Amino acid sequence: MTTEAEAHIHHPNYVKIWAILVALLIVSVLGSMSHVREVVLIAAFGVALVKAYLVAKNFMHINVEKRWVPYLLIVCLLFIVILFAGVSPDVMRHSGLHWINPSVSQPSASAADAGPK
Amino acid sequence: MSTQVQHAEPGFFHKYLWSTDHKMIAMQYMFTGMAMALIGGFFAYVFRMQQGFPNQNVPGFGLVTPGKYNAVVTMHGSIMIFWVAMPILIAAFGNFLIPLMIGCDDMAFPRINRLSYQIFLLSALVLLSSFLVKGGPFGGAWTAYPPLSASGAYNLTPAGAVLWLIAVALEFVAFLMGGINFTVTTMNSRAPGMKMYDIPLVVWMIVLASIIFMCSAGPLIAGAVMLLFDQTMSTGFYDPTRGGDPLLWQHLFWFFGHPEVYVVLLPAMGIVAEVVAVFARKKVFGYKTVLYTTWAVGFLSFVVWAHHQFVAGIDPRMANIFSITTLMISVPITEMVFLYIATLYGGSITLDTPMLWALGFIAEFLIGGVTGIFLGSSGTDIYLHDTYFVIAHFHYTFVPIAIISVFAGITFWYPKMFGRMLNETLGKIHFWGTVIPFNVIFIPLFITGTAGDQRRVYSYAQFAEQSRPALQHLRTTSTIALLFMLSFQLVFLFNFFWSLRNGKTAGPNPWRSSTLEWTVPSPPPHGNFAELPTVYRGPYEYGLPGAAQDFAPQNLPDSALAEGMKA
Amino acid sequence: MSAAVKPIANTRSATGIPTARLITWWVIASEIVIFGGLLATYIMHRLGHPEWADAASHTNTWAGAFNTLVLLTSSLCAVMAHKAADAHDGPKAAKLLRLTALGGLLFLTIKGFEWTKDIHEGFVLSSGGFWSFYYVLAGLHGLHVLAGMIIMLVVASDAAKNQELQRVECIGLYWHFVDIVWIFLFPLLYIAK
Amino acid sequence: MLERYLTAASTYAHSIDHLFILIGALVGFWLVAAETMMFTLIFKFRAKDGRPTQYITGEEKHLKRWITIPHALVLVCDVVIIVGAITVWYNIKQDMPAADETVRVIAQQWAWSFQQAGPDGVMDTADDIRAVGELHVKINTTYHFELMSRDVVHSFAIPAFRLKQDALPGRTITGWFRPNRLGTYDIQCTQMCGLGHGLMAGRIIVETPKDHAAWLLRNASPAQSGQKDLPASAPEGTITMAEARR
Repeated sequence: MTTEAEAHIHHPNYVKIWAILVALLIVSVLGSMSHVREVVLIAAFGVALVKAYLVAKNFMHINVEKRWVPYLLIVCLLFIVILFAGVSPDVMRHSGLHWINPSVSQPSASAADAGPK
Repeated sequence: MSTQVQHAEPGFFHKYLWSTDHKMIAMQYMFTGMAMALIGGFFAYVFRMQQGFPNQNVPGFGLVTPGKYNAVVTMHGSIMIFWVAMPILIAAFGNFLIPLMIGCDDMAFPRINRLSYQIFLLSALVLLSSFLVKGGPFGGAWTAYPPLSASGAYNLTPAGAVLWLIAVALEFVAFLMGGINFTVTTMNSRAPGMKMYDIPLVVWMIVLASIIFMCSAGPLIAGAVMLLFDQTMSTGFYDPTRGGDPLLWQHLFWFFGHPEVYVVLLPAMGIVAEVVAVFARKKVFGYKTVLYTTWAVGFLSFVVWAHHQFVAGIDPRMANIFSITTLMISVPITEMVFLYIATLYGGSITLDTPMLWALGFIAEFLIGGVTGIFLGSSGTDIYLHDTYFVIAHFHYTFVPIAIISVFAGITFWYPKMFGRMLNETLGKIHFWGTVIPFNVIFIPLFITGTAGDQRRVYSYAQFAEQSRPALQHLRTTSTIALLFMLSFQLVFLFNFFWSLRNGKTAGPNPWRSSTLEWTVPSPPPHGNFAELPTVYRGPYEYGLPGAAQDFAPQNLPDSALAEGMKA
Repeated sequence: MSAAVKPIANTRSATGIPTARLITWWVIASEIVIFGGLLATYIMHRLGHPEWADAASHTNTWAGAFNTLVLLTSSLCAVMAHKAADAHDGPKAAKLLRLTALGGLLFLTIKGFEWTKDIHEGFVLSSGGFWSFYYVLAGLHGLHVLAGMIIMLVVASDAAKNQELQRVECIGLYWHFVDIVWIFLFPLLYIAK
Repeated sequence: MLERYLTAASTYAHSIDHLFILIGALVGFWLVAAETMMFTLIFKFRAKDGRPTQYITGEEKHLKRWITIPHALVLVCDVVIIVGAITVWYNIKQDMPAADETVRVIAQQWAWSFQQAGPDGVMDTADDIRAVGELHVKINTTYHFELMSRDVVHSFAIPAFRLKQDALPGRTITGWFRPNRLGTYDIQCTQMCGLGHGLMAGRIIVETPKDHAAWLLRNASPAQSGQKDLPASAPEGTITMAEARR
């Protein structure tokens, strides 16, 4: 029944994809050696995105899966983005309209007078 | 396809304690939830007594010290939401109804289902065990804001705080498993012919609630791990002096906490939809529109959370955004309630007990809904935040959700669950004995809240101005009303257990309802359907022109409609 | 007991996706928000605390890189197992799954050595924001690897008898997800310095 | 309406009260409308033999109007409320009028302590006035408060001023108020802060400039009454951590 019908998906050459992934890994490691900040970031996160895409597409067969499955996963990511957008103004920044968070920038200083004795 | 799997009738242990039968697991959830409700209700009694008759011995409890007061308030909140509303509304009704209503023999993953209950039970026991540890149970409010919750030196209940957190985390795991099971079952295991828009609303809403829960709980689970390490491993995730930030927890908590409101609201709305449709003998007005509004509510509930934190030290500019989104969420909710009211139009309404509860839900929930506007609008929230106005507001939403709609559901499906009818007279007594005191409890609290009474204050004696003896009679009124409300629950308990034996036998379809669970004998046998049904139409076909009877069961072929269903 | 015989509910597939795979997708979705929440908080802290970079510089990029290689390879084995299962070659699938689990074991061993080194150098859970996140993130991920290994061995023992072959793909999906999480943890914890 | 129960003693108290009344009027109307409609329908369509139920899907145009039109009106009301809410919020929390005086408010389990400039009018000098549980302010003077917490999250609330702001450890949050009515009012902690939360009271005394000057002179103190010994010098009623542990 459906299980059988579904099971026979086209299997690409996994070893080739694996080779690409390893190559990308090497790229990211080498890139991290660089001292140019941009290069490091792209090597680190740009490559990570590509790797994740390759794994999802070829190993998880998300491209031949029912359409709504990737959408579902993307919506979950969207909620995390919303979370980030809502929280970072308070947590990522250390000062804002009428408030400052000095303790974060020099922890030791305020550590003295805060906390239970 | 239509042949039924042979289910061996299991022995006592496997039948009642180790069962994988969704109906039995539903019962386990329901009775656990009821037991926890009694505990939570007792706590309500304790702190209301302290409010109504300050600093006197509370019968059955003793003197309420500040520490005990905080603990009791905290436990009341946590228990009522995590161990009463969720297990009964989502887990109990979800487990019982989903397989029956979508026409299959069980959940898709019965053993995961059983495990989810066992973890839930464990979480309840962990929570209760915190009453035995040194320092007593956690008293830092159900929101557990760090650093108070993060350090035993601050909250003075080091063990209690840890146990509270572990209990909540376990409870989340249980409901993640249960919710995913519900979702998968509903998506995959529907009876042949049951299309997306033939699913009864209550199933839709329980599943959507599970999905909302799943998406919102994740970050808080991560946050709980961090808080646990702050408590036990002296990390500094929420400690400002060590690079952490207390606001982070507040955000993670409310990012879950607000969707949670809708996680419990939606199943309640679903139950009410079923009951109203049956007793008004009407198709739900705009079934699809109801669903669209539900989706809209579900999505919007993720972008409003910081309205709980307007004055909590978030950047003031953010408050404007969240104020707008918060008021926007009233748009789909209003639409939904309007549609429910419109469903009554053109019906022929009989006021049996379930219908009373359902209509009571709509009437009361409206009050809870509109008072939310005062708090969602940032301007007034500056003053009303953390006053009894908030208490009254969310009890006007949560009591209809977790009490009124639950009674609507129980009284409606009791015949299906146990094969006997509840006593109608006792049911009506119980209804009025619950709903009238409920209003008498919380309308005074609206007034004291507007007057500036702060919540979680065990005695106003300290506050020369705010103590206002002039308002004491309101606080006392509310307490006495609570005593009435609680005592009338005995009527229900008696009715419930008395009717188990002495109620008149129900037969498969006492309410002449058209959804699938009423086509099987009551109580349904192991495996539910002697022959698995095929679905031909939507769930609410009442008064269908040309049909022999005023309701058209979902599994009745169009050809058979004219001569009606063989009784 | 009743679990021995599958309910019909489990065998139906109104969505066209087999039930087992469907639940795997939902589990992955729920994991996304758990890891996502943790990563989001880590990222916003990291951006807010440039000084964490010097703490991060103590992490061993090579260990991280090698672990990535290990996981990628194990993912390859997992997907090969899936292919074998599609070809109804249970024993081969089982062999490949066991290989995958072995990869997980290697991953955890390396992590173990890494952590002992860190701890010997005095970097423990409570020594500063970065380290707290480092241990929590990697630890949570490690737990998932461990859980995946255990389930995988169970599935393998069934598959060896040509039973429940559809589970091979599901555990594979889960494993790839854990792999993807690590693909992002690696730059976040080991490269960004 | 609020003033019936609680004096309004700051310049922005009334704007909040008015917003409260506006919202009350709007939602009150909709509440009554919806409830009336519901109970009318229940009565009108109660079961009568010989009257079959009408078959209505909810797609009918002429019936849908009854939902969509009220619904649009609700939306309009929402917009009105949003505008009002944001205006009030902006004036109280975002827009900060120039300060005549500044006072530092320090919260801790379970007491309020206040620091303001002494007669020399400069903060952080020897003659600063540090008081526990009592805040003396001049009437018709715009005060900025710098709010901080020593230990857990507290909330600085003066109901008579319609003022509320949480105090977060590590942060300094600035706000303002302008008392416009003589008298003595309560300061409350409105955020669960542990055992003594319900006892964490303070008083704010709004006095004439003359009295205030006199009070300043009386209390202008050398700084040795430091903040470290606050719990010891806490007024009775606020239990200190030491007592709480027993």
